[in-house]
Amino acid sequence: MAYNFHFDPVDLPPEAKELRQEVRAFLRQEIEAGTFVPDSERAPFSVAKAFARKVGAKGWIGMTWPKQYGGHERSHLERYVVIEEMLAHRAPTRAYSTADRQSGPVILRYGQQEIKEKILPRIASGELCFCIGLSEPNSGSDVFAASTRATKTDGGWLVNGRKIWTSNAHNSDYMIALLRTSPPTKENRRHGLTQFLIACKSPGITIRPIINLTGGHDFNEIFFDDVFVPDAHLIGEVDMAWKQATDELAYERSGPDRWLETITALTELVRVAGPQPGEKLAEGIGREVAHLATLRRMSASVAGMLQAGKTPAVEAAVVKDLGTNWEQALPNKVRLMAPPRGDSEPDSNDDRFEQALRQTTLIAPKLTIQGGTREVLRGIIARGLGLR
Amino acid sequence: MAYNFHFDPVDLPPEAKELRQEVRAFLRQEIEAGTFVPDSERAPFSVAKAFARKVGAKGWIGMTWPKQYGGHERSHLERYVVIEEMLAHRAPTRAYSTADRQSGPVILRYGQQEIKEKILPRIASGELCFCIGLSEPNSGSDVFAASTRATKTDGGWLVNGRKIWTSNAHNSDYMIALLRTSPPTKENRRHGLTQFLIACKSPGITIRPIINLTGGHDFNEIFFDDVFVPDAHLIGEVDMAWKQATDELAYERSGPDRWLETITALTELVRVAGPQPGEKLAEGIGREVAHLATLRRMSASVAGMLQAGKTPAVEAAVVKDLGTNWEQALPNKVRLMAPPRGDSEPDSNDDRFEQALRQTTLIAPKLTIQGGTREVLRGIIARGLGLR
Amino acid sequence: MSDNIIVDTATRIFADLCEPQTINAAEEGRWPAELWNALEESGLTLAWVPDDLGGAGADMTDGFAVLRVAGRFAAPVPLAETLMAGWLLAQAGIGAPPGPMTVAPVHEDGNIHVGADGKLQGRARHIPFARKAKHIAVLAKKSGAPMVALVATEWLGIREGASLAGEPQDTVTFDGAIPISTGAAPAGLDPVALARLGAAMRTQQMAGALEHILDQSVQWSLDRVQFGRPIAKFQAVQHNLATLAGEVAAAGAAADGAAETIALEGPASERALLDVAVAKVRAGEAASSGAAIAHQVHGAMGFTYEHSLHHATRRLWAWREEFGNETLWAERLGRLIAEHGADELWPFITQGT
Amino acid sequence: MSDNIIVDTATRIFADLCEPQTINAAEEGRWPAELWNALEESGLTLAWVPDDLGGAGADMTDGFAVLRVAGRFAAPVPLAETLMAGWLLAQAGIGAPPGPMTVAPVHEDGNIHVGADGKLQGRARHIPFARKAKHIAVLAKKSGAPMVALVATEWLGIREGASLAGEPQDTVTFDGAIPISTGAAPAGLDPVALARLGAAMRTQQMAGALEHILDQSVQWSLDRVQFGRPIAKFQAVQHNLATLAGEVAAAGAAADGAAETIALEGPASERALLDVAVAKVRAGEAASSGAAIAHQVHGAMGFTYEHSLHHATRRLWAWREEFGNETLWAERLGRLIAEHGADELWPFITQGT
Repeated sequence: MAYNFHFDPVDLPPEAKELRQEVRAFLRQEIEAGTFVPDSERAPFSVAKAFARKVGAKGWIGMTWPKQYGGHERSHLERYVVIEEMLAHRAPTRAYSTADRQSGPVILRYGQQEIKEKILPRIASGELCFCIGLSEPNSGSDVFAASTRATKTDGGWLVNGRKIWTSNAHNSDYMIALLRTSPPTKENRRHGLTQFLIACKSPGITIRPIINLTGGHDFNEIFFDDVFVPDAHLIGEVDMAWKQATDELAYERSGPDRWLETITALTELVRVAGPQPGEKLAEGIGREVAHLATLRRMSASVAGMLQAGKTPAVEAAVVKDLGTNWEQALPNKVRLMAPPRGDSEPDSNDDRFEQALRQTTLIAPKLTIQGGTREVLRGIIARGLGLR
Repeated sequence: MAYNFHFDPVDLPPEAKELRQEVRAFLRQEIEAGTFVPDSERAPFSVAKAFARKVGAKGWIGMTWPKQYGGHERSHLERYVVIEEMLAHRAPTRAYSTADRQSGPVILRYGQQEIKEKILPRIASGELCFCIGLSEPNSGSDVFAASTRATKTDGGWLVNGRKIWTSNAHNSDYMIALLRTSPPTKENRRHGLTQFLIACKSPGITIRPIINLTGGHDFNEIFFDDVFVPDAHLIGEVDMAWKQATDELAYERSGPDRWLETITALTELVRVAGPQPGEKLAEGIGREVAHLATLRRMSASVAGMLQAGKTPAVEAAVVKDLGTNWEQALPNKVRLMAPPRGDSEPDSNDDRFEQALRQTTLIAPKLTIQGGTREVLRGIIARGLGLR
Repeated sequence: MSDNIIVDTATRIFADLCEPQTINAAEEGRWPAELWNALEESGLTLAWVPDDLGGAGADMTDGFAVLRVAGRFAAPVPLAETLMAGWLLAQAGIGAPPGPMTVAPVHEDGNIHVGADGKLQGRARHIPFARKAKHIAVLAKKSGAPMVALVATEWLGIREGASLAGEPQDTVTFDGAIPISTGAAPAGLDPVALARLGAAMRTQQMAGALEHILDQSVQWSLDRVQFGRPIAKFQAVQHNLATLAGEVAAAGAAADGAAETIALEGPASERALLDVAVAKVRAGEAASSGAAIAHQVHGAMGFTYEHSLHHATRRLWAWREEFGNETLWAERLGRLIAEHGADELWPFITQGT
Repeated sequence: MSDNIIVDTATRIFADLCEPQTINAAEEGRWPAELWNALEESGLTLAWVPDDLGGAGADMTDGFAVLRVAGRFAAPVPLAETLMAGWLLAQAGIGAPPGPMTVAPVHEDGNIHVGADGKLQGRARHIPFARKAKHIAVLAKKSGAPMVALVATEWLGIREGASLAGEPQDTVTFDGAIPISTGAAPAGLDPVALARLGAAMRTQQMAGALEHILDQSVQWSLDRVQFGRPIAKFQAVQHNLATLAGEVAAAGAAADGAAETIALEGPASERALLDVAVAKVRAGEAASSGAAIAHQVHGAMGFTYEHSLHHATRRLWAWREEFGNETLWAERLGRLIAEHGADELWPFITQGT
């Protein structure tokens, strides 16, 4: 049977439900205290950094990791609830989210003991910010074409080359980079790449900002010029990164950040609509909420399957494909549903709807590109269906 | 510059505008006289046959062909107007439309003199019905994989094999078939196919009806068992059909039959909506009319370019791709726009809207398959853009 | 009874007795007696009737799971309708008779009355399988109070119609009919709540049919050779099937949500409205886009009557419309969200979980 | 003047003086003086002003064709607005001053009045390039009759705003402003008709921008190598670009229809409503889906500020909203169709041709 992937029913345990209330209370309090305004995209990094420490103090970073490394040994479902509340409140999570979601789990699984002990607790406390060095100028979707190389030297490795599209590198303490240590083999073009932990402040690293079309600075290009990386920073097996790369993606692909990025457009539309919208607007809102609620259920289901020890890799790709396509299309649908706003309307400096619509419209294009393009995801699903 | 295709402005000459009125008057008269009911899909073939002769008598078949072969030497734009009026009135054209659109032009261009003189006037009079023998069980979209073979024999050819999805074969007098006369060459996999004119009543032909999911009979499977085809029925050069196949497609691809197949769903929705529809319904109708009007302009533009001696092959593929996708999606959009119809509604035996919606919903799937699938068309456009 | 036993039983019965020919024959009006009898003997048809009223007394979730299987097989019998009728009768403490049943009304504006003389008045449109049912469970009103009535079909006026799938969909006139029995329905059980249950059931059937067309399309793409290779190897086909897989998964997840909530708290609650609306809207969209992809992948073959693809796709087209289409449910859902307001959107969606 | 000379002139000017850096600088507020001066010297900015009022007296279709080119180059100057202002002034027999202009109002519910004292009253939102314009051509009312007024911008209250493309889009307060000159507008020329002209102009610019992103995307796909070959060789990319090509062609055809009709009979007729509505709806849809495809093909590179793709796509997002978005025009169009009725749908669409 081709239909060989499955979304288990969702059943959040009582502790997750309680935790949700706790997170909400915390966030409401922080918003009221002015710690952040609910606009994660534009918060200054200093705000995000301070927020990370507070979240770390709450025990909400590295939640599922062993206590021995600063983790909290809580369930994936509890972690899921924290993440979706953070996103739904548009909290500034970017100083810790990459480390929490991707870098930390990789170090936990493949890192050397010394590094695990040294780094993981500092991630969990909200102290360290991570970025991921994957894409290169000549390898975008095709990560296995990476050519930035690490050459063995005394006590470590020398890195030379370039990475690009590295989000948040200018704010990060560490990067986990995928580097070429051997040429690919004929049998396996994915052979020869190795993961390393690199301190972003290492001598020989130059970071060039890449401004995006919203005028914001998130992407960077990173130049490596004889950057020394100690042996202890080798993560996993030399040349064998391709074996390590796949497991971790389920964490990354199905999270609420894959369908909540433009939710503010919908929320503000509901505000504009008021309690008794007309037939057209009510229908339009209902249609989008149906997608949102379904995506949420599927996303939570993947968290539950992870908790149950399953490896829902195809399911995660399905959630990301559906989720990013939906969140990408949402601002335009919202625009077309919105009541017309002509000269009879008052001007306003605080037009939350207009602001939300603009911001989400501008970021929409990247949503089906970052972290695995639509094309890559559909390829993964097709493979899951047995087509390739 | 990649944008290397172009739609000329449309300027229908006065004679075409007059002709439109003439055609409308004729059709109204025929409908009033009960010659046909506006429901082309379901008219019995006898009705279609009688209608073909009337249209032939009007001079509206083979309109652009030389008078010497029964044609009328009128412009492509005049022909265009006649065709779109026929379709818009859902007149039963199927006893002559294939011959008028495809088979006649092929015979005119590549047929032998004797055949042109014998066959074309009988097409133009509405006497002859044609079908096209292209697909085979193991070659659907890939027409150049055809394996039904014609072997040279004394005074003609012997045909053996099978054709499938042949529309209207059970009602046709002749078929133009694409047959294998040599194997393909290494350099050119399209080599080795030849076009023939075959009388459908020839000994050795067996026709098996294929009922479609609407319960209707349009498709057939055709078995050839040593069917003799005289030399005079060879069309064009032996083994060289691939050179002949491309030109004629512009005629076929951009016609109003590529975007008017489900128009009745929209028309009946406008009827249900009444003169003062609500906001939602008005918007929905307007959106579809915008597509319809644009498609019509593009389709007429291709007719004008044909008239001007151009070969708008890519433009024709664009019209068909846009047109068939639009007409395929239309019934579902109409369904979702329609006012709800619960228990408060009266029952009716003559619910035109409901009937139109059902019929168009059922036929929709075939619209992006027949006569060149969506995939084939997009490949043609991609080639036109220089991508392959 | 465990989930698995019930579902496995149903799967075995359908696999044995619901062949494509059976479905075609049913469209021509031949009652699939063998299939129906097997379902009835297994107790599946009265799964939602408590033991003490003569039924199997299964969990509602089991019944929903069986409907998923029935949808996968395009079962041409009123299994959903009989389940629903049994449930409705049980709400009023009425035992379920044997044989196929259906329910009325199916529309939210349903308007059937029990007169002072105990006779029914009213007409209901689009009643699935009415002419094949022995009995109809009717949700009516008597002096403004909801009332359930069991009526034998033989006394009713039936105007035959058919769904897009060729299944019976009839207009039933109740005027003057004398119920076999009647009982007061619990407060809150009105045609609106009944339509929610119906919508949740159809959503399960749709999810099953979608799973089936995904299987069928994947298999076809692996078998069908064009341009020298299986069409599964073309990127455009792969992307189409990946998209179909997403729609199938979404419909299934949404359907599960509605089923769980109704099993937990019945169809009358606000949360049932939320989850049923989400499910019928999302599954309806999946039905439309999913059926289109399956047909595109199947090409001309899928448009023939002899290929079985249309058993699933025509049902998907019919079911997306039954018990309220996407437009109707989206509007309900949008009004509910608007009432609660922007700041409650997220808490509202995450309620319960 | 022939079509070609005007269009060729415009193309040459833009190719020389409208580089990506010029467009970025304009977003930072630097006025592209060289570009504007060249356009003005060539007479293009007053193409729609008759000779006797000091303009170039070109055909309206020529002006529309120039806007197509301007859209292709994302020209960061109020060329459309100055053309439109010149046209509006000419309707009232007022000669056009040199320098950049814009028009007000842009909304159908625009509400600017000329008082008994000859002074203006009212406020207009979303006025493109107001702060960069020397003059504004205002369509106002005086005692209920339409009136055109020419006002110098320096006397007006301007609240700065920006479109999604980073172009000026300001709120202008006219209260108490004294016009340089006024003239009666012809009957039928109201904010509704004016918005039609504006919509037709934006549609041309959108069609041009779409042509550009198709070119850009095709070229990028041929140059960009992934998985060992140009991405143009992937079927998914080919299908995306084929779809984009269809959208581009449709937007262009629809835009041409609106331009022809307005050139023939002005913006006030019923047919102008039909053709402008068709154009703005269809081009708006093409803008949304076309820009999405162009970005998908370009990947991360297209999301950067340093790549020029956003010059076109951000303008497409802004323009689809200006002078009425798809929703507004679709509703107008639907009402028009409904008024005429089902049997007139086809004759109505084929009127004129």
